[in-house]
Amino acid sequence: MTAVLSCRNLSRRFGAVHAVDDVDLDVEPGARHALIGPNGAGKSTLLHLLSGVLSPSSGAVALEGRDISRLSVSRRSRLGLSQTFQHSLLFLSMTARENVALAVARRHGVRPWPRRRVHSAVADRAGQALGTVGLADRSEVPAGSLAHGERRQLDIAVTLACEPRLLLLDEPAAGMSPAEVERLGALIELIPPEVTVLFVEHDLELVFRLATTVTVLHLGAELITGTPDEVRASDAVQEAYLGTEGQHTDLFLRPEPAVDPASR
Amino acid sequence: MPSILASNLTSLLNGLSIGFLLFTLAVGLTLVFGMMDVLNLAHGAIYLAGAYIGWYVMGADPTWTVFLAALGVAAVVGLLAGGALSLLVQPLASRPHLDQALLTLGVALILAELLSMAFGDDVRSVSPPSALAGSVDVAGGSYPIYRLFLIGVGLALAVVVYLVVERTTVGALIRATVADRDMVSAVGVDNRKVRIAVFGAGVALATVAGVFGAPVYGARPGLDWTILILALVVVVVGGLGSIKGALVGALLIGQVETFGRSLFPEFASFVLFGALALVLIARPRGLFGAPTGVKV
Amino acid sequence: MNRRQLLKLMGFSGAVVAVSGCGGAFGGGSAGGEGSVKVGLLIPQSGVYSPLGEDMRRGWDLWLEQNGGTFGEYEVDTVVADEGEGPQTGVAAARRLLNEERCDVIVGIVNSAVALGIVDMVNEAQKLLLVANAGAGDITAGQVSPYIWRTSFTNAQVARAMGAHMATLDLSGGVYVVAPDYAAGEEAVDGFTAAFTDAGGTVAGQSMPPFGTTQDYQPVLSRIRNSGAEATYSFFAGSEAVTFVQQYNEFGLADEVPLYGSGFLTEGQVLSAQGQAAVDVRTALHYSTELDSEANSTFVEAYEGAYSAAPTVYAVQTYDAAAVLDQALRGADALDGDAISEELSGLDVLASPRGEWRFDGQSPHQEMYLRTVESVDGSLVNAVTDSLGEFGQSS
Amino acid sequence: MNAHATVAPTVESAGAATPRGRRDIVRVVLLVTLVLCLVGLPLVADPFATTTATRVLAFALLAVSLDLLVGVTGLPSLGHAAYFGVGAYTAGWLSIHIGIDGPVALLAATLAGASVAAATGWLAVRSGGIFFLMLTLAIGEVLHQVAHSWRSVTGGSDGMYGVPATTVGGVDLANPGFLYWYVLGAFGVGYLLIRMVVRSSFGAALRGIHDNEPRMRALGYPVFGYKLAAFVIAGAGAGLAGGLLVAQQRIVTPDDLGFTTGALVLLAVVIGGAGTLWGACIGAAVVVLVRDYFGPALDGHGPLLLGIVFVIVVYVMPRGVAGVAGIRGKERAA
Repeated sequence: MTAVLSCRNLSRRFGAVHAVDDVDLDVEPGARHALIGPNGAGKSTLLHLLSGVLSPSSGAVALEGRDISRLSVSRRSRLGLSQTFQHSLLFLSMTARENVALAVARRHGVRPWPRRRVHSAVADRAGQALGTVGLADRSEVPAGSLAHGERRQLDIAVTLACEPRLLLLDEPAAGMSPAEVERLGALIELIPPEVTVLFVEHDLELVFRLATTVTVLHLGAELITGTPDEVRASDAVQEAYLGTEGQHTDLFLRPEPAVDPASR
Repeated sequence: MPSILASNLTSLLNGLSIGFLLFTLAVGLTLVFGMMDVLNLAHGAIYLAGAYIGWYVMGADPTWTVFLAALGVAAVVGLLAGGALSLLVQPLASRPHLDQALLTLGVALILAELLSMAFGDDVRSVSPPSALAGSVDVAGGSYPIYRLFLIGVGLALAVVVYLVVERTTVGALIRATVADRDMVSAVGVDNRKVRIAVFGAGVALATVAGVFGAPVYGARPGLDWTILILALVVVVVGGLGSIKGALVGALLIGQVETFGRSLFPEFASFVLFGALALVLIARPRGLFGAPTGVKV
Repeated sequence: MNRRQLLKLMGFSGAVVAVSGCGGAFGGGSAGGEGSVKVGLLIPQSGVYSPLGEDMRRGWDLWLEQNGGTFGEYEVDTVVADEGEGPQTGVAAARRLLNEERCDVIVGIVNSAVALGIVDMVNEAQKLLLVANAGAGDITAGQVSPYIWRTSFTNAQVARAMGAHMATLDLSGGVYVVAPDYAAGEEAVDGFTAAFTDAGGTVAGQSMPPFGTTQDYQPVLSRIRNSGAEATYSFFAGSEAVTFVQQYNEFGLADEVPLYGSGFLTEGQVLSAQGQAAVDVRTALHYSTELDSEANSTFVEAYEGAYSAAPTVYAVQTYDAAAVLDQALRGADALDGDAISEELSGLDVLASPRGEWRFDGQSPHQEMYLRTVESVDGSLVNAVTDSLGEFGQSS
Repeated sequence: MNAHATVAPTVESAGAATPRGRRDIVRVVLLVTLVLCLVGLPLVADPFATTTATRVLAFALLAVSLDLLVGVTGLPSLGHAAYFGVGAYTAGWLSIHIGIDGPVALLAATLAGASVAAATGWLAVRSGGIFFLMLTLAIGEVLHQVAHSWRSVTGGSDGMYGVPATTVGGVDLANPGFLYWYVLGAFGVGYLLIRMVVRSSFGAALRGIHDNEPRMRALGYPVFGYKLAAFVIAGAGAGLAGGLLVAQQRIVTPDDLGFTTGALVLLAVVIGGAGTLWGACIGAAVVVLVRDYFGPALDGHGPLLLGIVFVIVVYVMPRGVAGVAGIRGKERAA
């Protein structure tokens, strides 16, 4: 089975810093693939290299065998690679429904004149997507007025509405309360199996609940890739990286300050 | 031909003196933008106010004392006006760039009208201090001494600004604010006073530039827009908010305005904006502007 | 669907007009009361030309004051409107004068574009426009309008006078020609070059720096120096004239290459702003305060008495506009453009502070003077050093 | 696949139908009254007022087209007058030299505005915020200089004068009332077309770009192309407005595409409240009235009045400015 997404020798330098250093990665179809590692391990940078937000210093990215290294974010998105962002990026002046509708509308073709039938189809589909993430009763609320957890849900609804084949989630649980994390886990479990998911997450509990494959990054390089059990059992991860068992939760569960750049 | 060499040398020298004058003008604009996030479109009108102060104080045949007095008056007026402008802008701090820019545009219109009421619409020319009047022979042609003086002033100002920004605590705060405004306020620095002071200093630089520029450009209605556009081009070419950019941009635009115009006389009208467009095509945020499109 | 609705609406309104046949925009209207003439004085009150506007207003007011405020039998009612810097304000202001104020005559206009911009308006209203400054040849050339007359000059006329004169000087190295890159500058350059080369002169080079945006003439000055020219002819006005003359001096050209020009280079307030830098600059113009004639000294004395300032050519042109209207209205049986134009075409020689002049077509045929800037008792004046002969718009 | 998915969203809207219907009726009545007033204006107003209203319409269409950029897409342009001027020069030149019919000239002006916008816009839409402002200013100034220097075509600073009165099907519209109706008709068409664009899915995408450009990219929208398309459509609108200007003014000068015009139309958009097209029309009316109606009678203090209006609007009418919010946030994020 060929990988949905693969990258070879992928590197990204910022000045002298090797944020991502010669990473090879294969994401298998239908996988729930987690990227973990402490702060500064290069997880987000790697995700951005895959989604096209950043361009690599060297190396290549392929989506279903097609080289996409030089394609823009929007081209990659149209090829079926969608992402959520660490700080939910939403259209804050629009309602939840309008947020999702924008994602749906692109696939129906955007025209500079009104098309009533398409419009209602888009609205229906948007309503459905909101229902999927449990925001049906919040559809007319401006995204800017949603609570943090709701914004995450909406973010996922918007991303799912793109009907991606590969979904990149950047720390979906960041800043969430335990209850919200629980709901998020359920939500991710509901993502159809044909959609492959690659996600970066600090919450190890969530990672081990969801992931079928885990890759550990350390100092920009790949430390190990394997099943959750393999990673848990790995001496390299335990000793060289995670430290003792007692500390590792602290390392991974340090909450990130939730700052949304678009809301300031 | 030696005379062609000489005229090119004169152009180069002249570009340098115009460039340094533009620097005194632009550094205030870029400082205010970098510190306060306000694109002050009243900068040109404030420059003109400075030029009128120069004309009014200096009179027909000014001595050094009178010249220094004019600079002093201009600096004080500039500081006060800047403080006032900063208070005017304060209520709009949470609003987008455009609102503040538009407010200053309105202020510019009003100020220009007030100046025209106060000083009339005649063209006023200002003599340099008598010690600096006249010309000297440079490379076979004569060259006004005052313009050589401007090069010195600009250099001195560049050094002073560099020392203040790089070596003092205020400078450190300025650098920090330019780099990350929110971080500085998050750290708990009460930058309200600092902001008023910086706005005052930025505006005072404009009025002082007006006095320095008066013997070259005079004072007249309409000069405010010409100057504003030059200053804007300089800071945009250099990169908004960057002091190094203001220096490099000013020197570059100085050369474009003299050397460019003499090399391509038939395209003289286009060299200024042509240069701006070229720089922005190559570097959309200016030469020393923040890098683009990296963070999401 | 929308378009059809719109068309329907349009048709409907058209029908209403056809039925009502009158009302608002469609009605005509005639001017002020019996025995008075309403004159719209369209002069710049804001922007860079406003000093000229001030002079023009003074010239106008002075004539009316001296002559009891009447043109012939008519009481003069003056309405002033701001021409601004160009057609955007000027044309709108003219429309206001014609349509809203219902003026019988419009006088003034500094900017040629404004005059050219209101040609159609004047033609349609059939009102007289007496241009008291704007110098574009086209305004009164080729019968643009029978209603547009001018008491000032054409750009080429003044330049031709200087061209013919400089050709008689011994300038074997040629003359360098400089003017700003705009319509008036081009007319001046063309007029000068034609007259100068026809009379055997050589042009050593030509520069047309950008109009309105040039702050520094050093590149031009370097080229003048390198061209080997023995004199420079220039056409500049307002702030550009100040900057050019001062820099010409600062960069040491004044001593090496004498500066000549059209008279606006050193006229009025511009001259005092230039200061000593302007001394010895020679210009051609149809007026100078220093003209030695009784008409002029009376005028200058009255003007200085009234405004504590020396008159300018702009004041004289507007003063003459009043005088011309007075003459015309003495004979005219109506105040429309046709009646006044007919009177104007019948006018003979007019006495003026500038000397006698007459209409050649619809623009003055007048004597041109060679003026040299001299310092008299600490103030600068344009001393009249020679007569350059008479010139009209086309000859 | 989820229980929530079956929640029907129609229940709520059904309940709201009646008040919304009443509001619609009020709206229609207001709209009809407005249209009647606009159409009936020349029947009651004098020629000067009618002509001023004609100018307001031309300027309003320019403001509406700029609003598509500023208010909808979030691209504040200072150089929009350039395309206005291009349209005006095109229509003027064709009327003088070829003598074509008014509507054809308008079409040509629209196309010219769009093509020049396409040729220059790709440069500007690469950037955003203040840099977009400066680039459009630069483009505007360059075109302004072209208008100045290309005397054989534009007439330079004297302007392109002697534009004949507009003809429609061979009948000429010298009468200010008929001309007003002609301009009103063209304005209506232009306004409705731009309104259609704003309300379409394309318009929604433009608002998305205004709100959050990176996210639009992530959703797969080719943002550059969309911004360029918005720029071109706005240029077309400005070109049409320029054609209307020359129909009324019958002279075009470089000032018509200069910085002052560009700044005034931006002011008009802001006064009206960026993002609402009818607001831009009101803003345009205020600006033209101050400049053309009150200005000339103020002894040269028109600009002072304009400056005061400017300042008051920015302070007192923040809602009017609300539409441009987000420029700042976007700039940080980009």
